[in-house]
Amino acid sequence: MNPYFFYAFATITVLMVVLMILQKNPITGAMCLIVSFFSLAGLYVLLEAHFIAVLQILVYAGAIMVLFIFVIMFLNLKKEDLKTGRRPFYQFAALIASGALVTFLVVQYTKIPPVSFPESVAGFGTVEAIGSLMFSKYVIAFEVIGLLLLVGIIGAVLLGKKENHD
Amino acid sequence: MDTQLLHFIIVTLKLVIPFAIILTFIPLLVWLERKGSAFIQDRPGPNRAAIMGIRLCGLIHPFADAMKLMFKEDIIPSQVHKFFYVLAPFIALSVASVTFLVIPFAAPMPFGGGVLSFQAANINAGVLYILAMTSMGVFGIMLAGWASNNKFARLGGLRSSAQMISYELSMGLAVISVIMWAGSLALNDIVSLQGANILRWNFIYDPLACLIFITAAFAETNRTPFDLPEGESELVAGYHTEYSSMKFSMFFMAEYANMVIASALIVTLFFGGWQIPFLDTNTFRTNADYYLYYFLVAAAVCCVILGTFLSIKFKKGRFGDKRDYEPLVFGVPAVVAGLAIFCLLVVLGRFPLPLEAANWIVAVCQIFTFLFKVLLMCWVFIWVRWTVPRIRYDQLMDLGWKFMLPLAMLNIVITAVRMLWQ
Amino acid sequence: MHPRSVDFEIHMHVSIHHYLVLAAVLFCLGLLGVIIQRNILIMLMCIEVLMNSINLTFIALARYYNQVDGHLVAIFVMAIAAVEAAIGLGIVISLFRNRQSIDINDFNSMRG
Amino acid sequence: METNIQNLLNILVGGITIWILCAGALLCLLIDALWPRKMSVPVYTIGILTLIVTLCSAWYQWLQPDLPAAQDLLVIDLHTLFFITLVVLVGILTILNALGYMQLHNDLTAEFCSLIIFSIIGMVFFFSSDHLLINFIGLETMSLSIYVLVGSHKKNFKSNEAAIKYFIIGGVASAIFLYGVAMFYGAYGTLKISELAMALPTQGLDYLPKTAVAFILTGIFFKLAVVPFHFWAPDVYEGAPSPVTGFMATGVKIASFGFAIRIFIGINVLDMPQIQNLLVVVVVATFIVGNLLAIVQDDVKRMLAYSSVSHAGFVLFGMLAGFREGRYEPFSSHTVMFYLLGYLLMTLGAFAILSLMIRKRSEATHYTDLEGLGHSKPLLAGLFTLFMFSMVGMPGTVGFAAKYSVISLAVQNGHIGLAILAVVMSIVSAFYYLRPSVTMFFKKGAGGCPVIQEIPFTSSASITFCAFTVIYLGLNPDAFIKLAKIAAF
Repeated sequence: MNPYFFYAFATITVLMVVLMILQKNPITGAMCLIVSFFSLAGLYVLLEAHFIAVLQILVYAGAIMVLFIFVIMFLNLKKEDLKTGRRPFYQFAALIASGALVTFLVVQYTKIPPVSFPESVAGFGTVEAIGSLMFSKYVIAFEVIGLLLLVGIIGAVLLGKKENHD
Repeated sequence: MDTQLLHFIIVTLKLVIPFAIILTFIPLLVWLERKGSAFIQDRPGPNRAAIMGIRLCGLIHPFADAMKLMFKEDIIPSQVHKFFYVLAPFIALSVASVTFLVIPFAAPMPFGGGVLSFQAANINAGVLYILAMTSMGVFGIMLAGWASNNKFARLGGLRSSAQMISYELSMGLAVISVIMWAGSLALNDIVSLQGANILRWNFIYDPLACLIFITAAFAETNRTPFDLPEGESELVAGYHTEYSSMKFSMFFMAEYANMVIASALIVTLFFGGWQIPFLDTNTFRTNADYYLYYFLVAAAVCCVILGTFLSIKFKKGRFGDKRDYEPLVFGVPAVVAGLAIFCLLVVLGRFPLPLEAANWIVAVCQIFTFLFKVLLMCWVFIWVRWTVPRIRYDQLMDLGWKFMLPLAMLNIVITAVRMLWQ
Repeated sequence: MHPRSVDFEIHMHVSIHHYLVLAAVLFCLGLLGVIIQRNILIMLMCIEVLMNSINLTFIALARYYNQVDGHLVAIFVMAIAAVEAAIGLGIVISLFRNRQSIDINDFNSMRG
Repeated sequence: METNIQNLLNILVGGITIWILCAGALLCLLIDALWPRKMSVPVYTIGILTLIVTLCSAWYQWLQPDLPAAQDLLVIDLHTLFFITLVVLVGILTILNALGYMQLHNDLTAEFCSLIIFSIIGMVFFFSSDHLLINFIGLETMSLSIYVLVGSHKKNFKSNEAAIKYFIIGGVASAIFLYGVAMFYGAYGTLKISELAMALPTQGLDYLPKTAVAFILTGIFFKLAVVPFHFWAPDVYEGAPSPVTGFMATGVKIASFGFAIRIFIGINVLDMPQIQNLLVVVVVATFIVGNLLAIVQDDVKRMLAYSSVSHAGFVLFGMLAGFREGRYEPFSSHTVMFYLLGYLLMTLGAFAILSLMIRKRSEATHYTDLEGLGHSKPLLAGLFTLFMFSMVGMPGTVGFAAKYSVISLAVQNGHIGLAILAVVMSIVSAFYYLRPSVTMFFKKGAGGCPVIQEIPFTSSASITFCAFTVIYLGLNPDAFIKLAKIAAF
């Protein structure tokens, strides 16, 4: 595994997420996020999860973000809707808090000895391996996810539709 | 030769050739579209542009168009969001061209101790990759619509995204039944499984999926009858209202590139991909010399007949200019070449081919078969565009959600039952 | 084979903790975004970032343990994230219909 | 193939309660879609019938000598069945309340019913699975349904606002929970609770479990709305339609505690002094902040929100009381279960009455709206007072029995200081619980129409049921404590 790829993808991902959280304009934020999703897919490829990498692009970039941009365009935001008010103290506190959290986690993780990854077993991360596990051990989870998606459909329709009778 | 260098060259060629093919297909398709529409509407079509009087049935027109668009002034309107306005056409075109990487052009071929596959990237989840990439195409259109800051453009972008989301579902579900038959997501496996027998190709074996997929592909490429994002009767020109010059032409090219890719995908999934009808790869390889000989004979005969037919149409003063000589320019060399090949074949007789050469011949034939099928499919796209009227937006949504989606789900159930049956 | 049986290699290899640290950074950035952003749409995107950082953790760990289970989790998390996005955007739309704003600070009709 | 069919059969038979719920929810949807005229009553009837059938099948399974092993990821044991009974009871009462609410407001749609049932399915998976991933999926199914339910009052701005706040907080909480799950996976290489109970952390990753527990507990604390993760609760409770508020206040807490008991017993890493200390801090903060802030509210729903915060603290105190010498005693979970049963009945009874309060086609739950209610509807006001008394913990009501069992357990296991705090806070709570009753009976309304005009049949059914059981269980708690003891591990 080439470390340069890792560093490149990691830098792009983090940079784009940082850009996103500093954005006022939701479209720009969404585009930043899409780029970071792509580089995450690259990281998944480095981790030999090709199927997940493609799904990442298909689901996140291709479905979820399209939905986001659709809604942004649908809402037809004006410039003045995107005003910003600075709340420096609040933001500073948030920054400190999440900085503390990340330091804590990083300190924890860096205690892990830097073992490089083991050789992957044959068929690791292929569609067959994932599929056979999904329909045997995790069949219950699969069923519940079906229900969850149904809930999503009902919810989105219920919340999104205009009421006709008035 | 150094194997590493060879490897490098092969990878480069694999990357370059698909792009080259798309790029050559685009002007060809523009010409085909204009000529085809003219044929359908019973008019001559483009026939004015000429280089030194040579018109080539209007084939010069696409080049003239390209020249014009390239040298036009590139206007960036003042109200647009500049960055995304410039970015959008690039996204549209580049997304359209990377999809071609996983399409197999011919059967994998033994080569230099290894296997040479005619596919830039043999991804385990090829079908998903294509679905993912086609769903990226919408970003170009949506960004163009948003960045133009114009209500028509915005409406076009909005429509396009809604349309893409709706039809991607039935497209994906239609592919699933194909995947179920093939037991693999790799496109090459799907093609290999269909075999040389036309009856096993998926358009006969699984016709419902084919129908749904083709319909969804029309919607995904924003072609009539689903070209609402740019429906000029309502939205001026939809998402590319504000674009001009090269940026406009990039959208234009992206549309045709998408068409080529959709056709290639339809051919790969449902029409046997690179399979030559009734001639499977192994039979062809072992008997390559035989097939080559008779193919050349047939080609020579065709050349002679066609050339003669053209030549006798020559009549001086038909147009009164250089176009009078067109039949002769094409006809006489064809006859001569046909006769020459025929004589050569008769003199040489059938000659045995080395294994490498046989393999290459098979590969080339398969590539041409594939491209021919793609061209035919593109013609279907053009044919539909000029014969079917645009549908209304609510009809579009109803068709997608209330008809095609349930039908695609039903098809999966049918496929599952058929698989259990067998 | 257990991961520990591999000899320690301290040179330029990318190891599990690189990925875990990256995921932790993304997670905290997502949290930070949810807190400091005022635009609801971007807040929803930040929640997607949170989900993604968790996916990255799971996939890196799946590679570490050589189990496909982590990939399964990632797939399920993607499905959940999709549903969350759909419902969240539905709420945003119904909110926007009532009050033409997507600024979280405008939503303070309830005080106690 | 054979094993697969056997496996499926096991899943079908073992999880029969869940599948009945699924079938009922889908039936509700289908009837709503296919019924020629838009009528919600048949849909709601189907919903209630489904829940009753589920209750019966749960009892039937309870009486079986040996439960079928559904699948190793889905555990149907007595603990699960007890909690299924609780959440299904919540569902029935909520649908009854919602029917009454709907008749008054003419607003709720038929999807409401199926969303309630979907949410219950999510809860069942949340506390009954042995695999943290499925727990999480259950949690999300529950939460996502509730986000929609909270926002289902679309034209009401408060409802939208509550939905978006709850959604964002809930999304973050779920993510924190899942990150904890990911850390468990990192530490042990498995997500099955029964394997986690025995596993040892992978070398080098043994720092992770503590953090994982902290993250998972934080996620649950957000859902439970205990201090310091309570700040969303009052707004969301106020904004949501009243039946939904009742559902959230009870169902989510029951499911979360069902899950919490499962992991407290399953994962031995929880038996750490740090975790106990964390629980002590949270419980003390919740007692103090919840009760004190409830006093200053002047809206009944907001008051009940803070009261539910403090009740969550009480239940958490019940969990904490189960620790004896640093280990969680599985058997002691029966106090928590009984407390949850009592809490469910009194809260849903109170919310059934709140659902009836309407003025000018919108909810009217401010204290000033209550004035004069004791004269126009004395019986209803009396029952409301009964529920409030029960929440305080008056002897003779279920609230007393529940609080008594928790405090006596705490004293037994040596948590004396906290027990005293709990008693003091119960006395403090009398201030705000009795304020609505005082307003109802001793303040004359300023004229105009009283806030409750008609009482639909369904609402009166649920109020009667709650009132009856609150008194019955208050006078005769032993039978049900015995049941809870059987269900405890």
